[in-house]
Amino acid sequence: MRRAVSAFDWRLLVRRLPVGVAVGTTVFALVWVLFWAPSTNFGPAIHSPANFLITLLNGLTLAALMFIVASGFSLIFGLMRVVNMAHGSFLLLGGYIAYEVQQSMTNGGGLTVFSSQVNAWDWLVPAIVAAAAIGGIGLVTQQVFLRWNMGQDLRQALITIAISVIIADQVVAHFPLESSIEKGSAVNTSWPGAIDRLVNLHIAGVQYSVARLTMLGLGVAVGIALWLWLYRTKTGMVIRAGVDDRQMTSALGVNIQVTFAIAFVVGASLAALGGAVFTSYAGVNPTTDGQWLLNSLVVVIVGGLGSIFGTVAGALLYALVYNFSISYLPTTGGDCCGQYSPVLTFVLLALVLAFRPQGLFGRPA
Amino acid sequence: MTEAAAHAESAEPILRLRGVGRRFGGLHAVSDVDLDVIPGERRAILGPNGAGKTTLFNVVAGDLPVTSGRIELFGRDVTREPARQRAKLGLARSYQQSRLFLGLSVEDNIFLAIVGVGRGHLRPVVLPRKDAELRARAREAARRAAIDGRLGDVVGALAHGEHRQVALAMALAAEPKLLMLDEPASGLSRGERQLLTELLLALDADITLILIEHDMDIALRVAERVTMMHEGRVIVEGTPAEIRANQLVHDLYLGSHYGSEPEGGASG
Amino acid sequence: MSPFAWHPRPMSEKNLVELVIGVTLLLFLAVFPVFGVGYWVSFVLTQTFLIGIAAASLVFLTAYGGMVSLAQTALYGISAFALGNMVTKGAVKGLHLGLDPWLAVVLAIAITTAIGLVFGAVASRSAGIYFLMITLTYAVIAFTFFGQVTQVSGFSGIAGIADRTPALVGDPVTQPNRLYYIALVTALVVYFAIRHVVRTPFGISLQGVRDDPVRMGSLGYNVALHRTLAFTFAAFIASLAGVLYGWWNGVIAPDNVGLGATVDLLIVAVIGGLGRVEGAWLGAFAFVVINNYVRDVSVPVLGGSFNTVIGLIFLAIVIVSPSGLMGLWDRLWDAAGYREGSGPRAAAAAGTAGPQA
Amino acid sequence: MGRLRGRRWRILLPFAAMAIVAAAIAASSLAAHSASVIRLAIMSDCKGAFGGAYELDIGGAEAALAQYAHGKPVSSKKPSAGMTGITIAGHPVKIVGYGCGNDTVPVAISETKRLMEQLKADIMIGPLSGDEAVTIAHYAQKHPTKTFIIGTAGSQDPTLQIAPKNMFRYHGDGAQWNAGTGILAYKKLGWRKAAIIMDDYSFGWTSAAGLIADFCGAGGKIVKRVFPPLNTTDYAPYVQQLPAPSKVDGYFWVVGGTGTGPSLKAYESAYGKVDPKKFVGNLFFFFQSGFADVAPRLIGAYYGGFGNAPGLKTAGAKQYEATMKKWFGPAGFNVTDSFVYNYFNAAHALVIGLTKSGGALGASLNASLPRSIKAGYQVSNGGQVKLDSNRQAIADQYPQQIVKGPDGKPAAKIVGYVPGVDQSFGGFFKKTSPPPGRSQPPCVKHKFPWAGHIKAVQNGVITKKTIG
Repeated sequence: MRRAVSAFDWRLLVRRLPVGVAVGTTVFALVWVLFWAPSTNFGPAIHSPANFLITLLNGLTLAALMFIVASGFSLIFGLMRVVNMAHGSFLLLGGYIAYEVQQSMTNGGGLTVFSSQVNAWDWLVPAIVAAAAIGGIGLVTQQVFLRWNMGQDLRQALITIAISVIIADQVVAHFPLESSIEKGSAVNTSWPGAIDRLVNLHIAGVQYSVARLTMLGLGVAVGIALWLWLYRTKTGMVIRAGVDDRQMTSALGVNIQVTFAIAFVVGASLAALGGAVFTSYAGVNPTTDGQWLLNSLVVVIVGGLGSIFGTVAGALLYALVYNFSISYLPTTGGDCCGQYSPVLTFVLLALVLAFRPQGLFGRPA
Repeated sequence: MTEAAAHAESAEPILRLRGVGRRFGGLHAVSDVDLDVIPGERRAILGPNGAGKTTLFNVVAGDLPVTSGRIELFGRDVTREPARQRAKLGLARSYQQSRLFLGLSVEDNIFLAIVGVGRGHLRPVVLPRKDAELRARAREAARRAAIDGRLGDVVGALAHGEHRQVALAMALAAEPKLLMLDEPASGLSRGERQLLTELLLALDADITLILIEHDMDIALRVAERVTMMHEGRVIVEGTPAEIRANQLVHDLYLGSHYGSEPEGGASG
Repeated sequence: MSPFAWHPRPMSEKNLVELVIGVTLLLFLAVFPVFGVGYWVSFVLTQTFLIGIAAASLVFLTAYGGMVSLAQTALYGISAFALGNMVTKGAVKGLHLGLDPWLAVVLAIAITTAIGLVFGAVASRSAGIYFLMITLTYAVIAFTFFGQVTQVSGFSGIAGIADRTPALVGDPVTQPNRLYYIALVTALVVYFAIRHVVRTPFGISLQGVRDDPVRMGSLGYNVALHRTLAFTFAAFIASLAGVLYGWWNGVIAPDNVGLGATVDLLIVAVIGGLGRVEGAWLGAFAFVVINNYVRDVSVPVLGGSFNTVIGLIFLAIVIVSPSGLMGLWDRLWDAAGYREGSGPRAAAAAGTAGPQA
Repeated sequence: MGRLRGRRWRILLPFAAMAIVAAAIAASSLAAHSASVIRLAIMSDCKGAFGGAYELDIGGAEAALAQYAHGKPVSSKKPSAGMTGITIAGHPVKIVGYGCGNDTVPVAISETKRLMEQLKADIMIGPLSGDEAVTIAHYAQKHPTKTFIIGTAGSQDPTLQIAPKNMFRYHGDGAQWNAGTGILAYKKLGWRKAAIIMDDYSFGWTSAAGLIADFCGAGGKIVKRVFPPLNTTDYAPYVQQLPAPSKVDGYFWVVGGTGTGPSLKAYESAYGKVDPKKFVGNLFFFFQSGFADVAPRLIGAYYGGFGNAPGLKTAGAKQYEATMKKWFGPAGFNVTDSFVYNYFNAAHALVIGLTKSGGALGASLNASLPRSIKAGYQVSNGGQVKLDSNRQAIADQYPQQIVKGPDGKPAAKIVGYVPGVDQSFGGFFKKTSPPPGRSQPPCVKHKFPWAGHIKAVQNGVITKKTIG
């Protein structure tokens, strides 16, 4: 801005207010967590660095999982403007498929196997099978239900809602397979024995789960792979161009339909991969689909739809706020305040959207 | 009154730009524009595609914020005012591609233009007498733009030329002090152009008019002064005769092809 | 162009037929309790009226404001929670303030409308799919708030609302006809209020905002304010549905405003048709009836419960007629008769694109 | 209307069709009601966290109707396929519908309305879960001519706080199920200081209340209470708030339904492998109907029961289990599961009540429903589960342990016998005291009626040895 502000310009102040509030809040939160935090579970980080580190790592590892799932959602939205409301159902079905495959690879059905009986292949093969199967379902969904109505945002969202209702009911009707009558039970898979242990980080004496660190690694790996794919290959370039301007890309003679199909398959497979991870990390049950649809929505809304960096930012913000607010809100008796963390998390998200409707890294609508 | 006399009087300008610039990333769509338009003046802004004319309109109307400079409207600094405040002061504009409310009828479109500069935007009841008066004004504006035959039709169903007429009716209906028209003739047939020219010439003398137009016949017939833009800057300003005679203008513009210009920013 | 536009036309043959159908239906509904089946009065139709009101608030925002809101369920829930907290007394959950029933109704509506104003103001800068998203966040905030803040609810929700109704309403269990008529009249009032508002300067400007917000700014309108007030008006309508729901159901719980319920209301509006306000009640009726009467239908090959059936029906509707049952009616009309001379009907029937796609 | 020409009339045909269908539906709901038929509804969950228990619940109820009221299951593999031929006191009984809840209040209430008003049931057996029962208790209050027998819900409120006169519960609530288990942790495991993690809703609080009252009553101290919301995606930050295993003697784990597995996994990734001796849970630790996925890592851990007693070798238990196997053996579900057992007892009580009332409904049925009923896993009071003045069961409870079964898979084993536990814990929980919550009840020393009377159970036989 070339011209200096001569007089006190209150409108400028109002426009800058969000930034000021954001900076102020962040600084306050940092100071609170690091040095102050009275009547909280752990007290400030300088008094209890171990708990601070664990909270941080919990946040980062959860963010990694959220990124894996939400990046698929974001990819599909960014390219096709399809709000895939069946994303959570894809994750759920992927989780059950991974469970069934691991069961059949280890003791041939029955209750959960111990991680000591599980090697790396017993984990990887189920994840790959789940990703492939859901990729296939994604392809069918896209070709049959979404190909012919591109551009009709709302209609496509509604179609995927209907599909999610059907998938959720089908999962409850048929899974787990070995159970004759108690369908719809919660199931989980085991991490490979090699990573299902704690490791000493040699920082503040913290012991941390290797499985969770692996999850973090997997998230980073997915992120790098996506980045390489989108920024270093021809398909990726077409997809990015498509995100920028669908008509123009189409006009350039690229077969955009093939690109759409590829992106949808990859997006759905990422949901299933996330499902396979989540099944080992927590387990899936018939309410998981709604949870993860919501998680994915929140991450991409906050980060900005269709942006891979936005998805990273959204996942980090959501997971860190979630973790830190649970641990660092004051607890003044039974009815306050740690349990308000979910409310607080979502209020924060609404505020982010109020000031940046397009999300942190999104382009204006 | 002649153009020269009008300028010699040098009334307080109705619009004054000083050092106005607008950047899109690294692209300078408009840079360092100074402009004075006095009350009652007819001004044409000419220039080849991408000269920054529409962007200039957008920053003057407030649809885009400036990245530098200062805009005064009716003697008041409006650089930081939103578009709606400038409209309230008496500025009306049209768009290169007509921006109409396609889901509403012709009459409702014009009605909105009238209510917009007046009061009662938020009135949630129908006041029969008040609304009848406003609608009578809307119909009158429609008549002046010769679109009163389609008052009840949904704008989405009209032809392109009729869209232009509705846009003009809306601009007139607001009873602006400053009217800015962005290529009102583009896409019109010869007959429609003739009609348009007559409409513009018959415009109330109190209304100040700024016109972007590719059709030189219309522009030079209607305008008293012409501003030439090129690559975001004002290069020449003068009467139509002076412009016709200017070699630079010939090189840059009159020799080049005519056509619509896809410019950056919120032009469409 | 928004495809949800209401196209004003002079009284056509179709309008006349619709008017006749509407009046006949209304007369039928007015006398229905006299000979009707109790369950249809107390459950199916009363529920249709009140869900229809909530759906109408969504249709209003979509059709005239271009805003697809997922917060309407949350707002009607907030109204019912407010009513429950204020009206109940004794050893029940919540604040059980035991206020006068009418006062509680007024306060519930006022609180909900005020919250709608705040929600609307925050969301007013968003449009299209972003607006959908931010209103979804509101829905989740409402759900987590009522689930976690046990002072005003907790997961069991608030019961006993129906025990403390105004004398006019009476006991909805023993006198279901009263609530039936109150809901019917409220629905009618809401319907005509919406029909009226969209013809006022506010309503016409709102449609202008729907079609081209930037242009509205340059005409002198405060777009954000229009959006905010439209949202507030819709919150007011939703709050009426919430009060009726509180009386009708007696219980309000966080799951009433959960993701499932939020999506259900969207489904209701879509089944009816997002382009016309009448569709809200048509969709509500279809939804309630389907939910109640497809229990014993089973799907060959796939298996699964009636939820699969509901999913398939919904899928079919969205695919066959994106503008819902009302859209189907429009198309049937066009297909059944002679073509009328001119008119933009083709544009209206062209299909449902997204809000500002 | 004269302007309406030609084929446009056809447009009205769909409306005529709709009107006919509507009339038909309305007529059918009118016609079906015949006075002498007793109309029964069974309400359970077919979706949500407990969707897996649908067939078990229905099976339990139908087995009793088959055994005591001449009913014939249409399929011995799938109870929900229906039942014919039920007759009580000369009156035919028709199961008019099965309610399909999803563990949420709105669906519970609309299903109840569908069953009681659309399908015109006179009696409901159900629901399955706590919040549903609270809602239906309020509904019951408003519908005094109908009768409600709770299927297997564990919330305190329906009988302690709301207590409608037409609602009955022949099994314990969530707190009762855990009676004795806290004492066991104190005496048998030697815990003195413990932390508790509990689901943040009414069943979690009620279930935790039983453990806290019992453990603190014996002299233990609860040093930390953590309450994660239902359906938490990541339990790690909540588990992190629990004191480290070195700081406490153990944890009461009241995270249930779908949360048990995820929360234990979060524990393992925070503190390493679960040590079963440091964990005491509620019924969700070994939930036979599904959710057994966490059981392998908990072999050796104690947990509160579900009012049931798998492996109990008494005549009553054997008779009950044989009855269940007779009617629904091929369905292959675990008949000792309380989903089955509690619904069985509810239906059994209904048969007794209807027999006594001669098929009369409403107030006379409510008066005739038995105030005590012989039940399979009841030993005290002559094998009779007794109802208190709020029509709530006073029933024996059985703390249990997860052990390795003969096939190498985890199995439930009862370890203790807690006689005659009443809902108020001998006056500790009152209608006027604050209901169980995040910080209720407080941790205080208190002598409960069963303290000192808990007997060891070995190989399914109740011994004379007192263990707490």
